[in-house]
Amino acid sequence: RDQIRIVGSSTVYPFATAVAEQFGKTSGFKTPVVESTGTGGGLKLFCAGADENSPDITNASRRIKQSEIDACAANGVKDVSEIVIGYDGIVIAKAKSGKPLALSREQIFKAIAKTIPQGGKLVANPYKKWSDIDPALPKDDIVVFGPASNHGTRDALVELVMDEACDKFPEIKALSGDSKKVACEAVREDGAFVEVSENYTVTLQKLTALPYAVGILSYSYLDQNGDKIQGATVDGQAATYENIAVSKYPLSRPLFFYVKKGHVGVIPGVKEYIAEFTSDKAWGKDGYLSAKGLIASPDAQRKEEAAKSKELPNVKL
Amino acid sequence: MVDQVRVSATAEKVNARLQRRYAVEKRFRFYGIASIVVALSFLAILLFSIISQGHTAFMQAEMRLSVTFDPSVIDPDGGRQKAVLSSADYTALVRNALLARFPEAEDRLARREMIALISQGADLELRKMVMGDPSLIGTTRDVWLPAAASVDQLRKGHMSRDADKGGQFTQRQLGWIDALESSGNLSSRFNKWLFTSGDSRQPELAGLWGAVVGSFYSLLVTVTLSFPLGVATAIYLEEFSTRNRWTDLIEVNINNLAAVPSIVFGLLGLEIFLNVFNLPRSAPLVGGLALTLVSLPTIIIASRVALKAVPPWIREAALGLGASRLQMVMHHVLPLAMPGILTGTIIGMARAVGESAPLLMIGMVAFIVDVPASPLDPSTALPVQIYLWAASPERAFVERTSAAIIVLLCFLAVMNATAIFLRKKFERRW
Amino acid sequence: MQFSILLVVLLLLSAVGFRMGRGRALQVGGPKARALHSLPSYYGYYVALWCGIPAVFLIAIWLSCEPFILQGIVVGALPADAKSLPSAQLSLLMNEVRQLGSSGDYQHASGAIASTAAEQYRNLRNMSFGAMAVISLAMAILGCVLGVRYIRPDLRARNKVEGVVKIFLIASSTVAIFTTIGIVLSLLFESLRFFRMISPVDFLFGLDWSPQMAMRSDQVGSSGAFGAVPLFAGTLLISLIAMVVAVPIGLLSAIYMAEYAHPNFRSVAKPLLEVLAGIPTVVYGFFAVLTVAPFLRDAGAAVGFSIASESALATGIVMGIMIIPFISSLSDDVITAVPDSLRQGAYGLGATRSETIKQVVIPAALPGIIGGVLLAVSRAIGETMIVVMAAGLSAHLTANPFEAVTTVTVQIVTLLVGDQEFDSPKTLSAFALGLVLFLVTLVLNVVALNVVRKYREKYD
Amino acid sequence: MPIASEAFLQQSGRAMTGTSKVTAKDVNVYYGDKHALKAVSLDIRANEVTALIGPSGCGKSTFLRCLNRMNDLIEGARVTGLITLDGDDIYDYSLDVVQLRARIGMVFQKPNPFPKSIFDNVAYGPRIHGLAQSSADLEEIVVSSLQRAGLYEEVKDRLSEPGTGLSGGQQQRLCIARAIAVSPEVILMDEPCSALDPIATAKVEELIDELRENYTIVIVTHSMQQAARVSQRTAFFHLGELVEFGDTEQIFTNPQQKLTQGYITGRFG
Amino acid sequence: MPIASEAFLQQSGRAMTGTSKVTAKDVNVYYGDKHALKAVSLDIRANEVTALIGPSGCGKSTFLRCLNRMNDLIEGARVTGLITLDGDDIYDYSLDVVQLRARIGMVFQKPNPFPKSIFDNVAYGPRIHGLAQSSADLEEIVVSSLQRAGLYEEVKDRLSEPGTGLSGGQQQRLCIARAIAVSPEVILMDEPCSALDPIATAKVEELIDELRENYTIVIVTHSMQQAARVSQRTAFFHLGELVEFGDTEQIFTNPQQKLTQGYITGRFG
Ligand SMILES: Nc1ncnc2c1ncn2[C@@H]1O[C@H](COP(=O)(O)OP(=O)(O)OP(=O)(O)O)[C@@H](O)[C@H]1O
Ligand SMILES: Nc1ncnc2c1ncn2[C@@H]1O[C@H](COP(=O)(O)OP(=O)(O)OP(=O)(O)O)[C@@H](O)[C@H]1O
Ligand SMILES: [Mg+2]
Ligand SMILES: [Mg+2]
Ligand SMILES: O=P([O-])([O-])[O-]
Repeated sequence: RDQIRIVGSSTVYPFATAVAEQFGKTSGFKTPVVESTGTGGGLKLFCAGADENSPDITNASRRIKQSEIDACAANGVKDVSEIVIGYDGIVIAKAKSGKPLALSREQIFKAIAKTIPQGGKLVANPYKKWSDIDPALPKDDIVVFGPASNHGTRDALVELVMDEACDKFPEIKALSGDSKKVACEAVREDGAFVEVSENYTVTLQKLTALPYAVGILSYSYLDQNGDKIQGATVDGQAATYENIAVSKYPLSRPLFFYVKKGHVGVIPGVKEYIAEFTSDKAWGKDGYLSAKGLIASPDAQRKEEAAKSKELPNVKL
Repeated sequence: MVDQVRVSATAEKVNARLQRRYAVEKRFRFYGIASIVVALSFLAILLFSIISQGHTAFMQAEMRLSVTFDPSVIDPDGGRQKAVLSSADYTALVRNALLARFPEAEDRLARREMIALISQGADLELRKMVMGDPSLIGTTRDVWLPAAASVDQLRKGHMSRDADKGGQFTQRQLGWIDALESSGNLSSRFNKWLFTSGDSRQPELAGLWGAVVGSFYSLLVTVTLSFPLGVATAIYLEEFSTRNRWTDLIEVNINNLAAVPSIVFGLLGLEIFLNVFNLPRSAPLVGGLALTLVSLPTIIIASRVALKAVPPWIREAALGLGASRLQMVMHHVLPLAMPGILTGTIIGMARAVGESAPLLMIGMVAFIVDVPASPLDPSTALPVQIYLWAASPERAFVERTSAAIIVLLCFLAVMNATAIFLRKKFERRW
Repeated sequence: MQFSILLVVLLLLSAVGFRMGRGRALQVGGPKARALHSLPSYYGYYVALWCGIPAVFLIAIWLSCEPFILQGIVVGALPADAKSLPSAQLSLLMNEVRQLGSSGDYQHASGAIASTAAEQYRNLRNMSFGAMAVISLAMAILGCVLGVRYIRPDLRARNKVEGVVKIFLIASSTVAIFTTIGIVLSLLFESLRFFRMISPVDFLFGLDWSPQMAMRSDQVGSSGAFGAVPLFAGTLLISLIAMVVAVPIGLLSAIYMAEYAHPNFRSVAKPLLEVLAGIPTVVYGFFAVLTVAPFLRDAGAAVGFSIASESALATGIVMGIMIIPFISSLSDDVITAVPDSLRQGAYGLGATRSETIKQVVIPAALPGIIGGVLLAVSRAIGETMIVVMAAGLSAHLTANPFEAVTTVTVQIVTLLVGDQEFDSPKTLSAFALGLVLFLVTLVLNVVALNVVRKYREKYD
Repeated sequence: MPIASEAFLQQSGRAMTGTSKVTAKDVNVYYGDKHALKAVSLDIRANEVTALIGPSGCGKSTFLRCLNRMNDLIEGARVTGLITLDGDDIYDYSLDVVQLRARIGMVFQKPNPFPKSIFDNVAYGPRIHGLAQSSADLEEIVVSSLQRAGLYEEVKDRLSEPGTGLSGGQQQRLCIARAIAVSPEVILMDEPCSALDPIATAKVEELIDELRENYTIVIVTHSMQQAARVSQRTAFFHLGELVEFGDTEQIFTNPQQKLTQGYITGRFG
Repeated sequence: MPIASEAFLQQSGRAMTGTSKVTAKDVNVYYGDKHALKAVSLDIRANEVTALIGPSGCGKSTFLRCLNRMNDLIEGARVTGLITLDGDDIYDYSLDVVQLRARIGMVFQKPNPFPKSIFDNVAYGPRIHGLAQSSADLEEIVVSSLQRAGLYEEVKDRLSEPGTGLSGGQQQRLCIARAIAVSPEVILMDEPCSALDPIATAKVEELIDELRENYTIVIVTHSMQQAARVSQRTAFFHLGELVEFGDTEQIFTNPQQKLTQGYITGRFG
């Protein structure tokens, strides 16, 4: 194989394809093949083996988990390095033609959780319309296109919204262990939350088609499609470049990619691809990735990560 | 005489109902015409909507800039080494050229807005120029570079100038665009990228060529496999075998395969070709194999019809002269059936060209920029490219999707016209 | 490259064999080759086959065994510590070895072990290729010689050559059977794995479809309900709408074409209708998304209905359009096959055209028409691109055509595009769905084809 | 037998001026360029059986089909001349062809029962023309038609079974029953027995003889014996022309034309 | 004519033991369940024309097609009994059917030239059997075959035009030329004139008479006159059985069997 194979996060997908395209057109190597499988799906493929047919790089919109590092190791993928490429925010988006939303994390939880504490008990989520949650919200049906469990955005959503919000309900706070986890993290399955497992273009398509629908996707999609969709404010903060860059927007998170070190030097071009990605021309403040909606890391962090990308130390949690 | 009475009664009774019966007749006839009109108007609407949406994609906005090929940017140490030239920062050239055009853009925001007017791939064009002719370095040339897709869309009226209505441009940008426009430095030119390059994240640089070549390779594999296999099967069934359980089994299988949903062939390809035989994902080779299975029944059935149409006395005459069965087939039957077989094959191929569901299953939906150089390279195919572009959020891909459909339909039209031509030309009446 | 040279050489050898065989035949054939059983060129083909076929078989077998043998030898020669590496690492190493060995460029080798092994691999591979080339060429030459020696005037060369061709023909005709076996096996194998995790009863009769299960143990995914009823219902709903559009329009068009239309009109309208059948389904999908769905939504809004953008209605209508020519051309066949004597009988009694058609022709053609409609239903059920692009993703159990539903094929595509984990029921469920789809369409096809065939026999 | 011949001429002369049900005058039929029927004039008398004979392709069927305008259905067929039924021009614009065909029934060469029950086959005509007021009425018509066609006894227990399940001869009688169920005035039969075995043929011939009482019958046949057996008058066609027309007996015993003689003695055809 | 009859018997007896080219002994043919040919024994003498006559469906073609094993091609056809050509069993396993058909040529009812040029039509047989060493050789064979078929003068200027462009009679002679181009020993003809007009028929009959000198000919015909004109011996089949076989003259003047007599006097068939 003389062509890099990249899988993983659909959040990072637009950036990875942009870099791949640039890399293919300028480096003399073949253009890498990038597939959008979601962070979890990507890591699964990435860790499935070390052989030629396994991907060289996986993109991620959350950090790798210890369980995944272990799975990798079990399959002979011992040396994996991590590069932080920049930042992103999870955006609660809607078609521009729809009514704008201002949400709190609690309200988001109420809209998408499987069970809701009511009268001291956990009951199946009763909310059908946004206005059922809060009369101030529009009288639209709740239809949320959200990432499925193979997506890092889903994990981030759980961490940043649901885990945070559920602590505000004393009924759930009182729980512990698995039952608390389920109460906090389970998502409704009555059709109001539609799990999208491919990539966010699907979500985007659905949003433009259904003006009342809400989609959970990453900031770059909002940035690139500002003419079509709008982001809701979360806890009073708008999803803007500046807000995310300084983490004022509550749903901010870093983006990564992971490299299979065993493939560096074996598969032609891996090193050069990493170099292209970590060049200022790409991920810098004025780089072409920022034009694609990537929120650049601070200068110092970029420098550090660029240095790391030469050494490729093993990832440590 | 009794009957005579009854007879006239018949005529009278018939007369009494005639008007009503003719009204029913008329209505029924009208339903028939209406159905055809409805069906054909669906066709008309479909074609109209696609052509009206797609024709604009064949032209695209380009911007004329006077670019200075600054040696200090391209090749600071003057070695003219390929590697140096190749990795130079051509974006800087573009930026400088824009700055020279609009010196008023001084602050960072203004520069960002200015840069946003031109395609992010403009530097690649410059790079191509320099790599092709290093003597350009040091000169200043007027160069037509692709404008950003949003500028293109604005000029085509697909995007509002009004920020409230989804317009993406600031007043300053609009001013620049108008200035370029009125000075003749911004105009629509033939969209050569559409026909020469592979896919791209940049709509203005995205092309169909990769998909066309991918389709071509898939089809090559399909033709080389399904034509001989299909014709051989048809010959065996029509000319050699006698009807027995074995041939019945084959026949039942063929008829069923002809009606099996094509996505099932995709599942077969995924499981057998990819998982068992470990063939490469996304490769036209695998796509071609799957499409072979899709088109094989069509070819077999058409070939059998063509063979059946050769009158039996030709066979008798040949055999009566002492030709063996194979000689009879090769010398007489097959040449006579060939036009029909070719027609069937072309129609089967046309079906394969338009097929996408099985290709999704074997990974030909990846984002692939490079034009494949062999049937083993990753690639998409025309219909899959349509599917991908149809799912792309950028507004500019809508017209490109339609344009891709127009191209695909043209291919199909050519193939079918060839088939019809063959059939007409070699039509034989015995 | 080398390989293609070998093939070309083999081809040339066969050509030489052909000439030798022919020459030999002419030589032994006596004056004017009268004594020969077959034409001299058949002796040529005979020798050429002797020359080519064994060699090609050898090459095929050699190439399929070579990687394993080479790997065995290379691994065997590795230093002890490398040999005792865990299998995954060993495979990675071998991977690199192969990579390096093929390129012949050891600069980027990860270590001395790899480059030595690569060197060895490379040598072995060259050797193996050389050996294969030599042996296959030797076999070809031997075949040539043997073939030539077998030639006697009474050798039935033509029968032998034709025997080989016939074997090829028979082998070709089995491809259809192997394809079916392949489909069944590939679907069955993964489906069985799926049914080991999810009971078939839950799958076939469950009312909830929510396949996105947790990927890791520390994650809370959806419950992983695999009740496919909503998918079946959605598929049926869309197919039903498609049929409601296609059957009347297709049937009435066919009737008009067959019974009323002037030949000139027919010769224009019929191919135009067939254009609808030639349009790729992905185009219909795009048409549904971009033109029909928005139109219906707006039209619905105008009269106070809320019609989803991905309504079963829009999808079904477009699918119906796609199926119209299918129904019309099948019905046309069937209607024109109704013997004229029946029509004459009715006209002779004083029936009008429409009475003849409705009361005599259609009843007579009905079995055939039903067969055609069944085939069309099977087509609608299996149609993929239109629904993937225009139908919904969420599994609603509803009969309301204004709502979005999802279908079996949509789920197969969503489950298999992107990440594939062949150890999770999520991915495997796609194969179970594929199996159901295959079986349902199979039954429909068998029934429909039988009905149509019976019908044809009745009037042929 | 010159005497017989004279007698014939007298008869014939009388016939030409007698009570004719259908008359054809100078009828030409063209199929596209093909001139299939050439200036045929002929009259058909009520309550008689008129046989049309002649070698294959001579235009017998063509002429027959002119009489109830079945030729209208053939593309490119053109009819000139005058054909009248009870004195009315049947090609007149004001005449309705549906009504005409109800008045002039037809039985075809190959039995062509509809793929319906025996009952529905016979009831079809009365139904579309609205001849029955009630279902009892309809049943009466069906039964009496079947009776008159001599089929009732054979099928009375299975009226609801498909007509296609009957034997060839029964099917042909069913078709005759179907034709007479609309009480036509004239029945045209185009080689009604050619697909039948001798026994079935005999039955149908017998039936034709009975029907003659109430109907005017025109029958095309290939078999001269049959023409001799069932018809009162015979017309001999050759290459689209009416060669000879007259009393059956005379035609077969004393033909006036060489051609006719050649044909009936089997010298050609 | 009892004397003639006796003479016939003597002749016939002699024939059975004479120089027969092809002999059939107790040949039965079944098409599936249908017993189409029943225990037929017959011998065909060299350089004679043997005619097979009989009513339609009696098995003439079936018998003819047994002789060059064209029945092998019909699904479900089964042949028992012994047929020899020059003493060799033609159904013997070791016998190559292709060679057999080169030795026993066939001409069919409907002229069936290949849709190729006249030259290629005639040259086809010699080509596949390798009868010509050079193209000059081949041309000679083609020309002489056409000459012997009496067609050469008519087509010599247009040998490269398609054979399908000839008239029916010419086509049939072309087919005969094509058959004799492979120099067969026996030529089978299945109603070779039934699609031809009288003039073309006469030509073909004349040709058959000439060919007899060099070939053994078996001809199936519906026309008794033709059988009488061209054949030396005649076999009469009925319902799959060989009813009578003998000298043509005798068969037509003094048939031994009632059936034969009935047939040749035109009482049935
Ligand atoms: N539909 C048609 N189109 C063109 N020519 C026709 C058509 N029907 C009949 N003919 C020609 O008109 C001539 C008379 O045909 P017609 O069927 O009347 O003959 P016929 O006497 O009934 O013969 P047969 O005894 O074979 O039924 C024939 O030459 C026939 O080829
Ligand atoms: N392929 C076949 N399958 C079944 N039965 C056949 C087949 N060919 C002929 N027969 C039957 O065998 C019998 C003899 O047929 P054959 O063709 O030999 O008759 P024939 O004497 O040549 O008649 P004709 O004069 O009509 O050509 C007939 O009853 C025919 O129906
Ligand atoms: Mg007729
Ligand atoms: Mg015959
Ligand atoms: O970025 P994700 O696709 O993993 O959400």
